[in-house]
Amino acid sequence: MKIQTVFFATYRELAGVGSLEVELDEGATVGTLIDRLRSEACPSLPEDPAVAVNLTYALASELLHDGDEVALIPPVAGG
Amino acid sequence: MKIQTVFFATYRELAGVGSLEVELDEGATVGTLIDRLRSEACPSLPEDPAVAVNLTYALASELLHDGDEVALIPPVAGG
Amino acid sequence: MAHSAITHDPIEPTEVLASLGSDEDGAVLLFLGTVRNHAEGRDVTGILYEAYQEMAEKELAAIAEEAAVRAGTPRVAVIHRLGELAVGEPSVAIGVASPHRAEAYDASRFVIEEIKKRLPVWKKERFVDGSADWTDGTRPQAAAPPARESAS
Amino acid sequence: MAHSAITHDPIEPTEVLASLGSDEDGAVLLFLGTVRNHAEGRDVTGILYEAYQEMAEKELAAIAEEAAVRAGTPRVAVIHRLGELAVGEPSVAIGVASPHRAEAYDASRFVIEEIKKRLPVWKKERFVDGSADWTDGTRPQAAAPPARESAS
Repeated sequence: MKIQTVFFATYRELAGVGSLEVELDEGATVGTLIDRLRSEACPSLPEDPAVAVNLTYALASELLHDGDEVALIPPVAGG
Repeated sequence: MKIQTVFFATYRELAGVGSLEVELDEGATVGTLIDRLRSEACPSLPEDPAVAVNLTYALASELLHDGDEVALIPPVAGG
Repeated sequence: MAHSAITHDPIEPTEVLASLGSDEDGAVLLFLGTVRNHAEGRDVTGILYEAYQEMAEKELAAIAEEAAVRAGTPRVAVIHRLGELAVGEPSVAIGVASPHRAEAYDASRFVIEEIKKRLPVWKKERFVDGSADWTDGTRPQAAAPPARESAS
Repeated sequence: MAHSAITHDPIEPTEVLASLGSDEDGAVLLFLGTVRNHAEGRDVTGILYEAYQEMAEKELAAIAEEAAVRAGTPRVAVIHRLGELAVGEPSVAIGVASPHRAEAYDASRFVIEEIKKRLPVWKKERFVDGSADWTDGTRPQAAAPPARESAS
């Protein structure tokens, strides 16, 4: 299945791209995706970054589905 | 000595006047003045109203001096 | 120095905000106390505010200075209005600017609570049926020991 | 219903205030977060605000609705600005109106604290020496249990 991954702020600078399409097997979770990113496209991504799946914060254990948009969310600093 | 007494809001309505000059003996305190007002000009004044002497809140024990301005301060409701 | 005023003129919130501006501040807080259209279940058409003006000016200045210490900046502005106010009009405006938000909230809240405890101001609510009543208030407390000598 | 927006346009505090007005309210509170000229001892000339805009709009709307429950009124308006801001400009405006001041202060403070905990917004401070740095932030927490099924 295809997962659209998007990066912001410091994570975008670490990844060197704003978004990346990642192909994962069925049953993959947010954690699977992060492991894949750390082993390939973005080795300096932290082990347990905050993540949103389809605009909602998600745990590493959350199952992914084909077409999901997963955002890697650096520590936030709004206000 | 002469004490200028001023009344506000409900106390002005109780006293029927906005101000009153009261003649007191030397050594008189805020408490002396209140007793005098309750026995003569303003019987329905409470026993222990808040009072300011020369624009500063004062206790009933405070000594008065000739020319002092004493304000009888009903419960406040600003804001 | 903190700014404070007791006035019969309408309060302009924008002017209060504009008076605070400093490039050092990350937080600006404006509180407006406004005349509500109801009080304890009764319909209110307006409020008459009365003050012991000379003393109110002195107390409000003291409150503003105490708030400035809490805010950690002199950028505190407090205005209390007197006279006949219609529903919706601000009776009090409190502006505080501070480098940090916690201090701004603390100082702002301090000002309104102190006003309610000790500013010699009274209000008479005017009701839709034509009647009017002085609002119940809070008995201010004299600081002890008093500034002058005592007979006790 | 509470109002919220993520915008690149300058924030107009007066418009935020004007949007709240109701005759039922006795307390109106406006908080502005503004760009400071210093951060951790360094001179700042401006801040670039970046967001995950689609998600920030959703989160800010949720925060505003939660604040409206606290305020006891729907009269909550929250605006967060994005893009390049100069020193002194507001990056966030939070307006709350409520019959009572305690609820207004509580709801206002809630909004700014929640923004700092969970709004997907980042800022890059620009320093007087020409350098720029992303500001340290707070790791947002996913609500548990998640809305969708989990593999664990």
